[in-house]
Amino acid sequence: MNPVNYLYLAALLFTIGATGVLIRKNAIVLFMCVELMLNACNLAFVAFSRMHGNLDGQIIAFFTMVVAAAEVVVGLAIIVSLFRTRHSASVDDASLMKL
Amino acid sequence: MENLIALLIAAPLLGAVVLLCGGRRLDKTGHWLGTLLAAVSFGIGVVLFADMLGRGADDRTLTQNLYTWIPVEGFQADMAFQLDQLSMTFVLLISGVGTLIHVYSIGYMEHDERRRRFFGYLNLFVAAMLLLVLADNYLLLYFGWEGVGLASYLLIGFWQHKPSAATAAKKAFLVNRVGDMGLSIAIMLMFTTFGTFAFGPVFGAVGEASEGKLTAIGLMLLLAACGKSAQVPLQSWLGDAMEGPTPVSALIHAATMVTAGVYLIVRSAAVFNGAPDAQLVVTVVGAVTLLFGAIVGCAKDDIKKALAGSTMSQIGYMILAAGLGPIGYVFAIMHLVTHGFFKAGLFLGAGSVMHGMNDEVDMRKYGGLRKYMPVTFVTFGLGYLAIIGFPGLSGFFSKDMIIEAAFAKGGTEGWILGGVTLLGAGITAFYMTRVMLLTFFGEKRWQPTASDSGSAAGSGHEPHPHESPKSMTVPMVILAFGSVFAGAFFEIGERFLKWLEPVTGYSHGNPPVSAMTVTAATMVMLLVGVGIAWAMYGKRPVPVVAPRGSFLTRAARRDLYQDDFNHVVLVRGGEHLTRSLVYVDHSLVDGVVNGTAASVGGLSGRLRKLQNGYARSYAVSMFGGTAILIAATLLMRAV
Amino acid sequence: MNFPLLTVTAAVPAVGAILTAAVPAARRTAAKWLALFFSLATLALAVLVAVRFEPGGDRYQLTESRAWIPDFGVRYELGVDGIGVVLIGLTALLIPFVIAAGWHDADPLETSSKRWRPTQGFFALILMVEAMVIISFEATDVFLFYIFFEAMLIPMYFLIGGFGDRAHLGSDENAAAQRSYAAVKFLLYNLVGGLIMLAAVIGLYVVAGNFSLQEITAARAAGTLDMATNTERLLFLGFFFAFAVKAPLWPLHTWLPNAMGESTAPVAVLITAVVDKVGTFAMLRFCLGLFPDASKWATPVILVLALISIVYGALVAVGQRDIKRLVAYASISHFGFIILGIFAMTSQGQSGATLYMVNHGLSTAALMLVAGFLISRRGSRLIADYGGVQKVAPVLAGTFLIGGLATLSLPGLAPFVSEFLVLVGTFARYPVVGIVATVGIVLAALYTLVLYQRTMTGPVKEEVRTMPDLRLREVLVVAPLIALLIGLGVYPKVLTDIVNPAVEHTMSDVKQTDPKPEVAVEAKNGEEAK
Amino acid sequence: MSAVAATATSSGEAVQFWILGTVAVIGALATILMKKAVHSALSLAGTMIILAVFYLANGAYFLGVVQVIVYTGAIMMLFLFVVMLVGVTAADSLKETIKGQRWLAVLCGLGFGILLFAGIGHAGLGQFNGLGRINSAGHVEGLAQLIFTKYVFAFEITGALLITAAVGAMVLTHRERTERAATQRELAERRVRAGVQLPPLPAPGVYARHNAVDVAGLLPDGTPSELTVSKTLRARGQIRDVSSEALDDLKALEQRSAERLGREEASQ
Repeated sequence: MNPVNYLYLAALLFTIGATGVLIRKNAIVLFMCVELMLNACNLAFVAFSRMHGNLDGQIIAFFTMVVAAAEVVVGLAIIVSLFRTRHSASVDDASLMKL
Repeated sequence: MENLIALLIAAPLLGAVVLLCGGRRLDKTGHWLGTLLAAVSFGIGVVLFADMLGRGADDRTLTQNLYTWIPVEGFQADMAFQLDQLSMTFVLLISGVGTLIHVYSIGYMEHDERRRRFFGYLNLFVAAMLLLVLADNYLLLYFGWEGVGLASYLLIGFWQHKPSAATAAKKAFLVNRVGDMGLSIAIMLMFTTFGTFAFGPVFGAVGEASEGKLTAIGLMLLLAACGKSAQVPLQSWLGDAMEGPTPVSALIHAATMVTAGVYLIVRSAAVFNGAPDAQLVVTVVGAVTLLFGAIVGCAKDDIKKALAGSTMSQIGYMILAAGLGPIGYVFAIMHLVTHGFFKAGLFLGAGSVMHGMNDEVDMRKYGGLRKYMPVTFVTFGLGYLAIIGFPGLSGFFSKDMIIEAAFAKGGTEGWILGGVTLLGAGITAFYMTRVMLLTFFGEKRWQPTASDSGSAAGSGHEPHPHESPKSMTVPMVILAFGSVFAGAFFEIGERFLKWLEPVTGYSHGNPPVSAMTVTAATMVMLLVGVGIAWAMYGKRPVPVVAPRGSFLTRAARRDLYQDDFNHVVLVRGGEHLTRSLVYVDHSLVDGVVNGTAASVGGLSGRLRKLQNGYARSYAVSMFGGTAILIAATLLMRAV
Repeated sequence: MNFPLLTVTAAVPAVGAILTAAVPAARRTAAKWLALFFSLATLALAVLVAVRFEPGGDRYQLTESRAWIPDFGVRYELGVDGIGVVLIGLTALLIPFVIAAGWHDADPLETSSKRWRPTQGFFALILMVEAMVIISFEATDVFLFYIFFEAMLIPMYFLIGGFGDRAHLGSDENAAAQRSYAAVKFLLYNLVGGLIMLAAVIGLYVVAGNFSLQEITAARAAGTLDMATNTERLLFLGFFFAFAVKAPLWPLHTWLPNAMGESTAPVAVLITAVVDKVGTFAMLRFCLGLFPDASKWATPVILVLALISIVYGALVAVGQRDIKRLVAYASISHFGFIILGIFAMTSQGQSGATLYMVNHGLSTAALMLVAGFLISRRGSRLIADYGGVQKVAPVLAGTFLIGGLATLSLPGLAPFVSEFLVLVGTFARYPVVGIVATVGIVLAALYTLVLYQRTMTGPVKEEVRTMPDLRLREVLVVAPLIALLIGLGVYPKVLTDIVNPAVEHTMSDVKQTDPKPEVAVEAKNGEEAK
Repeated sequence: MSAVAATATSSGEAVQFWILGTVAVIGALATILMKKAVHSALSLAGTMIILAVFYLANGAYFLGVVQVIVYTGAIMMLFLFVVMLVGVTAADSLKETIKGQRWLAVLCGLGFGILLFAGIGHAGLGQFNGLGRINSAGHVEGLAQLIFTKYVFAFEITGALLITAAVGAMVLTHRERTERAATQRELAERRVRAGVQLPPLPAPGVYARHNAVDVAGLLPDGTPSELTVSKTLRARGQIRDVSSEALDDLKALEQRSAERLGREEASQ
């Protein structure tokens, strides 16, 4: 098997995650989809690391995880406080961008 | 000595500034100040005149260059004055008659609360008119030219509360502006032809210019003269201008300003001499106006308008004479001066009559006034005799010379022009006799409550005709004196001819008939005119209400339908034009722009629906955009 | 480098604007005096500029040059030629009058809250406009000019949209809608023009490699900078379009009547007498200097448009029912004359056009400010609502008449000199155009006198009967303007001496010489004069 | 594991890839398609664990372990906590409210996926060098060397980022108490003063039939009273309505008794 398949898998997972972001309304699930996308990227990084024969890809994946962790923490905090004020976790309810 | 020239203008100008800016505190003394400053100007004029007489005929021109007015590369207009015999004549006429009319106005305007301002305007007029005749280049002349136009505008509309006065003032200014257009185009033509428009250089170089150019310049100058001197086709304003106070009619619309056109043509003699075609047009205009004014003057019942028609006609004589070339220049000016005396006198007389008749102007409501106002009657009568050319009085000499000159033009033209002038003399005799008879002879025809012409003082009461105060009669007497003797004084020993010849040139022409024949013919015409008038208005009682009259009379009453033509074609047409242009501006020009804006707005309105505020919806756009970008990148790579 | 006089001249009003805006809400009178003080200080500086300027010296004087955005060759370059000096003088001169005339225009209404601040804003914005206009007249870097040319729109937008004429037609809401329509129209027109110009500015950079007016002009004149014919024409059109909108030239004029009609009289003066002058000034300096060949190429069309402006503006003015719109259309007619003078490409025409800019500023200011005083008394802009004012307020009527006479270019008043020069200059090269333009002087008399007749003469209308005459403040505003109109009409040499050398430079930029007269009496004339 | 090097992998890895890969995709699809957030979270956790295995298979041992501990262990638990805190809400429904959104999303997703695949296929990825040489000096040491030398600034900054995130989360979720908490006595007094509901709120549940907290108690006329259910559940709209059930029961009871009574009447 060619290790390139890992990349295909990563692409597939990323696409699924992205589509999920677009079709789900629940902010929590939305975040999960984002996590899925990030993980797909990480897989690609790891595969690249193997391809190039150095560890830089893994380091990037490592950083991605850290950033993802930070993002999730803040994002979930936002969801909680949003829920407190609006009693809903639907992203569609916050259509405040429209005038 | 030449430094005095600027003072000539400065004195009345100072008066105008002081009187117009001085405010109410000058109300009591303003008219004295104004009169004094006009008199000062006249005094300076006399001093300069004496000085000029003391020098030889070739050495009489004085110039004064104050400063460069408009210096631009290749274009230079100086604030410079030139005083020669021609200007001198005008200076004396303007400041002299002007001063007299100032004096007269003191009495005439006594009850007007805005008398101070009236004198300010009069002074302004005198200053501008002096500037006009003293300028040494056409642009400066133009300055004075428009200046007198402004003064005329202000004075015609002096009683602004009367809509008719305001309209008449506006009309006068506008018609004059059409003439001014001619003057400014003439100046431009001179500039492009000669590179200058100062009198000296232009006249010096006339010989080198093509005749076409000179003809064009001449015609444009004629257009200017037509506007200012109320010649056909720009004559329509003069009759309406009689809405102004009578001293104004006397000074501006009889003696001085309206003769500026004659001055312009005589001043530009060199140009016209080089352009025979232009000269011919000038004589035609003069001849037509001569008859036009005379006919109009025959039908008017308003004393001032009848005199205005007469003025038009007399200026027609002058223009005609000026168009004759060197044969006529001198006589044009001579008639101008004598006309200045007798016509100013006639107007002042008319003013005096109106003053005594509660400002009634309809001659049919006068009659038999000679008993009530003897001084006015005598002075007016002398003026009358002068204008119809009664032998020995000034009009006789000056008009006779013009008729002779017209014949002396030679050829068919000479006969036609001579005939017209002769005919004009006859008509003049007719309408002036009519005025005289209607006003001073016959039964009294005035009635109580006759006055509806707007005078507040005596309306509703029977007028009590009375002689006017001294301040009014004295100027009339002096002018009458001038009307009687000026002509003879000028003519004896050909004084006037010798005086002006160095400036305008003179030639005898080739008279086909002797001077005596012409004089005799004139006398015959005079008698015929007077006789017909006597038959129509002297023998029979005059109806108070004007009869319908013949077609010619009705046409003449309406200024030969010229105003109606103007109204229909220019006023109505203009109104339609402006209205449709306003519509075009709003709907078309603005509409195109607003239409563009509206369609852009509609498009954005549709695009706006995409912005529904849902974050996920925006995310789709971003995602789709990313996809497209990747596709584009791949495609670029593939290609 | 010497003392940066030009920068300071532009900076003083800007500083004044900031300080004025910072005055506390309650001290609004202090704000007015502060603004007036700064405008007078600017005037003093402008006079200093004029004094330090040597008419016979270098083309651009008092120059300053600093690097600004080196990557794009944008420099902070200032310098004035005679035309600039005169126009800076005009701007600095008019602003104090505008401020004094608008003394009460932004006062709080009775219903306003105590924390009403727009009064400060009004005067600060006026000073801001002044600063930007002055620097536009000074900039010799195309990009620098462009920035201020456009930035000017911002304060102007707020002045038009935020401070309307209180004597409006119809209801308050309707007036507000009209006003915002006028302001948006002003902004959009000028923005579109500006954007097209921006494209041309960038194009110019691509072609020339820098933004320096002096360098490009010199290179163009020396023939070292070649532009393809079509490129030059397109760039010229880009610049010209923006200036023609601002000037405004028919058919791009329709924003002006709205803007002038809806804004207060002082702001209307600011628009037409000051801001619009940047457009005509820029035509003279940038269009002719940068693109001489394209200018000559476009001349026939521009002359025709200018002629249409003259006649059309005057005719439409006659048909107006609103005093201020009438003055606006009259201005359109006058801008036609200015553009005519610029593109006639003769010394007389261009000197005349430059003088015309100044004189039109003065005459329109006089007429418009007096009209504003009149309107504020009766609370109506309709001509038909007036009549017989002359009887009750003679001084007002007199000043109005003088303003009107200046508008119709009566000799003796300053506009005559410039108008005649423009006509002569045009006639010398294009006789037919000159003659048609001359018709404009008749039409000018028509609309002015009709306006005067309908408002000032005739029987006194009932509503007008109690109208007070001009107050001291108002007389102080108008009297100097009238004095200047007369002074410059009788002795225009003060201006022509400054302007003429600059015009000669422009003429050499476009490689044009005046047409020679048919008969050369120049020499004879000269001998006689000496 | 130094075998993780060659261009082609061992057949064991291939088998592992195809089996686990399929499961991972199914998990991912389940994540986005499951109706309830809890289910989504669990599916995602499964996918992540499989990814951890793939990391290990690719020679990223440290990362694989971190993935399990940090991601699956900590982050997914955080998700579950929040899901519980927020509850199962109406937002969970998969019903699309924006017109055309789903189709556009799927279309974009498909297009994007195809493009990515095409891109990867087009990229001409060369030899896989493998990590044998690098890992030979110690895998974690190698990572540490990179992190603390080449990427030390990024590492420090991520530290700052984490702290900021932690503080941010606290700030966002923490509600400052601006006044002293009311005592029970004060609360009681306030209630009396308001006079709306003096006695304690009625208990939820239909007596003797349903006693769950999410079932509203029935009023005498058989309509449910929302007052009986806790505020949180009300906000989430998670009230189970059993009124119709109760009414049906009642109707059935009546019918039965009527039948019996009717029979008795008939027999009389």
